[in-house]
Amino acid sequence: MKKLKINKNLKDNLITYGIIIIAYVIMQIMIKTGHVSSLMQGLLVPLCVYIILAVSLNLTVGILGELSLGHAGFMCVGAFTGAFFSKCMQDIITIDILRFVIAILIGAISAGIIGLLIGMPVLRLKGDYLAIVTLAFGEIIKNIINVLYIGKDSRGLHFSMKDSLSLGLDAEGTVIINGAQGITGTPKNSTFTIGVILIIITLFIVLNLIHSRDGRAIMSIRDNLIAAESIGINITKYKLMAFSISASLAGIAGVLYSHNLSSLMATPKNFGYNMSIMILVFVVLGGIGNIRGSIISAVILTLLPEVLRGLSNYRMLIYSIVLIVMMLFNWSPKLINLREKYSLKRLFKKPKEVQ
Amino acid sequence: MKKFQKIMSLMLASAMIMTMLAGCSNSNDASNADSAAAETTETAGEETAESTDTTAASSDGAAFKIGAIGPATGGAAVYGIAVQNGADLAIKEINAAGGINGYQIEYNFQDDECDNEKSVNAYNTLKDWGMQMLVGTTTSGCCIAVAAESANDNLFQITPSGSSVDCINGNDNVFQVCFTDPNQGVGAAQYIGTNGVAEKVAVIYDSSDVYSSGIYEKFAQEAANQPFEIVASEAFTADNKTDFSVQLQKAKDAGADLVFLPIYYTEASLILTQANAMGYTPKFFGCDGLDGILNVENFDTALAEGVMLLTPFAADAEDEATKAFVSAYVESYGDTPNQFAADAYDAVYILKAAIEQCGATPDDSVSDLCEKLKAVMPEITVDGLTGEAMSWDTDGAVNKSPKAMEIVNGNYSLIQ
Amino acid sequence: MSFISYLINGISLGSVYAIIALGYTMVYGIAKMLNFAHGDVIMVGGFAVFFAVSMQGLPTFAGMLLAVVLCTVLGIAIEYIAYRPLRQAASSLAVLITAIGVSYFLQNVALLIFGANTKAFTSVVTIPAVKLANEQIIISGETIVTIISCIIIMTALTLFINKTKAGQAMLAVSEDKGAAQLMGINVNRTISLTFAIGSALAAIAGMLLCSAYPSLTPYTGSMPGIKAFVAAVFGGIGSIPGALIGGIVLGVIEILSKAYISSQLSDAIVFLVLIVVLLVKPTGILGKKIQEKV
Amino acid sequence: MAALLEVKNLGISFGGLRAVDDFQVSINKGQLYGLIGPNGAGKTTVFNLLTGVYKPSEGVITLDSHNITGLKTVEINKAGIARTFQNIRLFKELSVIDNVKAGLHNHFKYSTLEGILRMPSYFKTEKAMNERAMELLKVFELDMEADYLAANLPYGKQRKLEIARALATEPKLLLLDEPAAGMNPNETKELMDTIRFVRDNFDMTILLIEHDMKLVSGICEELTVLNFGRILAQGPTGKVLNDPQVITAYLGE
Repeated sequence: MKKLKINKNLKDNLITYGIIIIAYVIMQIMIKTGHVSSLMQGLLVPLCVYIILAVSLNLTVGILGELSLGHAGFMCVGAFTGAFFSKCMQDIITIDILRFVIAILIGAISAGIIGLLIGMPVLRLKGDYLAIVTLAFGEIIKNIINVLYIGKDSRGLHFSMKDSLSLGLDAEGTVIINGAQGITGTPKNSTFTIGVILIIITLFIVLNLIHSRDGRAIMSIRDNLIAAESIGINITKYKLMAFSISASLAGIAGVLYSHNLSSLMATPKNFGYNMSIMILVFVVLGGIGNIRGSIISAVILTLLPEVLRGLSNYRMLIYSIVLIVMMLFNWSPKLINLREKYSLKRLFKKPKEVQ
Repeated sequence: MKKFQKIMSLMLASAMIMTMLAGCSNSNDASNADSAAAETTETAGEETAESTDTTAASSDGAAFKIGAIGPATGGAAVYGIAVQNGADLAIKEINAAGGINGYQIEYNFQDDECDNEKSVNAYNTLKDWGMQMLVGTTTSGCCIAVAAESANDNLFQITPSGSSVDCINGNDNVFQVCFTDPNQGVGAAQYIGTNGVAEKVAVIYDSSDVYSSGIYEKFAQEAANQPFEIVASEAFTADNKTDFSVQLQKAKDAGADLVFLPIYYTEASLILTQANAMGYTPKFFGCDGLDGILNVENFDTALAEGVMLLTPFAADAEDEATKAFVSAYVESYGDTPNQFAADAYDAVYILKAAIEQCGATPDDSVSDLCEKLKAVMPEITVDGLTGEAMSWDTDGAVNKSPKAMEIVNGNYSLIQ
Repeated sequence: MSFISYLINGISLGSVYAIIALGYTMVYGIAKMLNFAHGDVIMVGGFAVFFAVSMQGLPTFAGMLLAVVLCTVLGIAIEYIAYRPLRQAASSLAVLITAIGVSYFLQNVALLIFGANTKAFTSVVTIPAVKLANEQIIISGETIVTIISCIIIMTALTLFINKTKAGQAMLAVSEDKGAAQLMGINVNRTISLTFAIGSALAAIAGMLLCSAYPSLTPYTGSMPGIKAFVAAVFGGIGSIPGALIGGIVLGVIEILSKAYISSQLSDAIVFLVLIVVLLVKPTGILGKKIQEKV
Repeated sequence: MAALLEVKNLGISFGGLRAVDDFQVSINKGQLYGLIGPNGAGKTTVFNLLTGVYKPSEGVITLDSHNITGLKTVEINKAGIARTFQNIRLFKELSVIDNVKAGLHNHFKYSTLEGILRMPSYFKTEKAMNERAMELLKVFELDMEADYLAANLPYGKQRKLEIARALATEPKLLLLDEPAAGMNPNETKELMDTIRFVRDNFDMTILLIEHDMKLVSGICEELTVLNFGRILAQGPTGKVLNDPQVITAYLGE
């Protein structure tokens, strides 16, 4: 039987923050001393993006207990609104950090609003049906962004769903969102430091939410919806709360993503259901509802294909095999038993009890 | 459950630290030929880890290090693999013939899965390996993302097939082998107009693809100045590219006598099949993406009879250079090369010409090398597979004359 | 007139979705798992035929047989290795993720064996197209065969499940694995059989998909797989006639929205219709309503 | 004095099947009231109607002279009815104390932002919640297990925790659905004491469904007997249990 100590939550959270901060400090020292490869340096911001995505999806999947396959859609909303803002304001707000912070807020808010709008009708559905509807919304978002043209000239903003010609821009007007060609030339504001700060903010929001009155309400809905209703918990309100907070955090990740690459396009690869599933893989592999696990598995699964580059053509094959094996190892009841039997923990148990 | 999670997180954490260390253990030291990745895999005891695309360095000292990037997995793998092999072939030939200015070339290709972010990762991997020049990337979207990085590092980049203008715009270190998209769109419209190929034109394009929508846009713009009319412009998307019955039906209903296909050949082969099934026989006209359609394994080439395309390269061309290239390529890689392979092949020879012109050596720093190459690019003229007397502006765009081809009796034939 | 040909095109496309959805819904209905690798088993079926017929020159029938046998074995193997160990896992999401791993695995194996180049698939259908109304309306042979196959498969599956002992065992397993076990039903064997049948159907779907749309790459199966999944949900996942209806409806909506609204936004429209249907009828067109007992 | 709960002419059908028909009951404040009947008689359905899980086809439910007919479960709980479930429905992945604190949800409040930003009101309210929850747990002798996961409690304690959670919502009327199911005679006896204690100390009105006749006759003051969805007998416990009709319904013809 497992016992939770009162302060265990606090301790647990501190460990999570500690891991992030220590990793950050180590990384910074290694960068300063020139021990980090360009590949690793280039991966730092994407790692932050995926960690935020995994943590935020865990709020929906692990804490609220609903399966969402449209998380990349919210990321897409954040990425495009944030990049759009930065692109528009590049000449007006010249202080990079200020503009970036506003872009992050805009990305978070717009993704949150979309999350709220989508959540209102769909959160009535359950299980696989909710999954498919969120997948559908994710695809719709991507599809619409792909036919969206927005240009700016002296007369203001112009919109079109057809092509950039029909924007009717002035001679000196510029196309900002060019349909499938997306946004190019977004200022490269994302840095590892900002990424880590955003991770910590995300963790702060998610962990504090979980261990609060609202978090309890959300988890009670997950554990037993009917009982939660019977003790007067407003199901719709808390489902929407979790879902839209999760969406807006994904929006933050999107802004970070879009300000790390100079060309932003909504392809099936980066904002399609494949990405949503990838984020779900982080969450499930790391342990559903286990925030720290999400972080660790996001890091491992992002690094793995890069580490496997030496295998050239075999790398994605090896990656898939590793994924299957890790899943079996982590989740198969038989293997779990086997592991507990021979685990290091068991070997170390006795001395610990003496203490 | 809790205990299990704890153990798991412990294990995962240690695994994470290990992978991180593995990723970090490789310093920026350029003399370390193996990439960080190769190292890790070797320590993992993988005998097969020997990277197949890293040609051995000459043992006698310095060598030029050329990297290449493209999708080797995922839906666009066919283009990336073509670039990988095309460049590989050129480099093997050059090395066998004594290298550039007496220096051998080392070559390393990295997969980007046709994803902008992964492409930057691939670029960074190559930087760690010590890349001095980049042949890449293969696709436009990735190319824009990587060009921003290479411009920042001042690393010389020549893209075989990244055709978007954004690849070269504002990046003076990036040059193209292929035509830019606007160039192709305008060229196609002008060709159709001046040669009076058709009066009513329908366009079927991929609205979710940078290359396709880029060409379409310029084509439509230019069409206004030409004596033909666009009667239907129908799109499809990456998620919806198997059924073209509606697009074809609309073209047919609009009475189009020519269908312009600024798309890749995989979808084009389906369009031809479906048009045939519905008894619709307009003239089909495409751009360089259509090249390769005759090499689709098992494809009934009769369907492609009469298809016209503006492409710089045709594997069936009769000139000696192409013949030699095609036979060498088939022998080495088992496939008939497409235009991407030819572009990459040319890209390497263009690099060779530029290096010979400026007399650079492998000892130059990446940035010095880039400056030297940038300076000579507008001066050189290269005869390649994809164009005769190719020359470049300082902005990076190529000047060469497009070739119009028509498929006759299952072969490409040049239209004069 | 063009409306009728759009409608027919829609039914053609829909019938392909339907035949894939039948396999999907079968596996989902019994094993209660979303098998994301189903689309890739379809791709394997396509490649098996291609390998046998176009590369080795075997007769078409032999190729088809090979594909069915190969996919059946593959289905059983996947279930045994990747899914069975996770059947009792703490979360049903675990097996979903493993299915995604299997999907990547199959794609990359095919990529390594056959390369990335597109292969043109030779149709396994030899009957000619039906031309009506002065050749204005053409119904391809593939469409006819696909629809007939759908109906045969649907009827056969329904009969199998309702009339045979193995089918009844499947029903029992789908209702309650624990109770079925107590009744002396071998749950493992029943689920294996489900995957065997589901994968054999995938092989047939693969051949017909590639015959109707003759381009074959390692990624051929993934998008139709997702679409078929949508179709299965549309029709009420787990319901065999629902899969057929869902597939056809999806195909028709897709084609009509392409034709009359926007060819760029047709996916968005299809998904929007799906959302609306599910909001009105949360378990799909023919899905059973599940009431939790309080 | 008007009755706390007044139900008139309550009925519901499921697809033509008359599950509950013309049900009426009147329960006074502070009463311990029993609802009994053979399996499938519609007892739990009555609970579901009272708590808004099902919408009644007809009839009026009045709680403390407020009409609560057709309200949602959440609103009915806020109006003052809390319940337990026949098949225990705890928040299994939450700790025992958090189960009770979830019950306190509507009585101890701070905003989401205050919670996330850990404002003083968060600490103050959480502290008060902990104290109140521990008080409730003590009543059910669960205070030692406060930090266990609810799923890890033994069966009998899970039932008690459910009652504690229901009480946390500060109801006027407590509905207990077979609280003694699965308990041994000793545990049942203990439970009877607890129920009485709750009634006396919390000033509670309790309506319970039970099969255990010892418990019913031991603590219930009045009874309603349901059979096939209809009331078979109603009145003081002693009288009802001796009704020949009731005896036949239970023992068969």
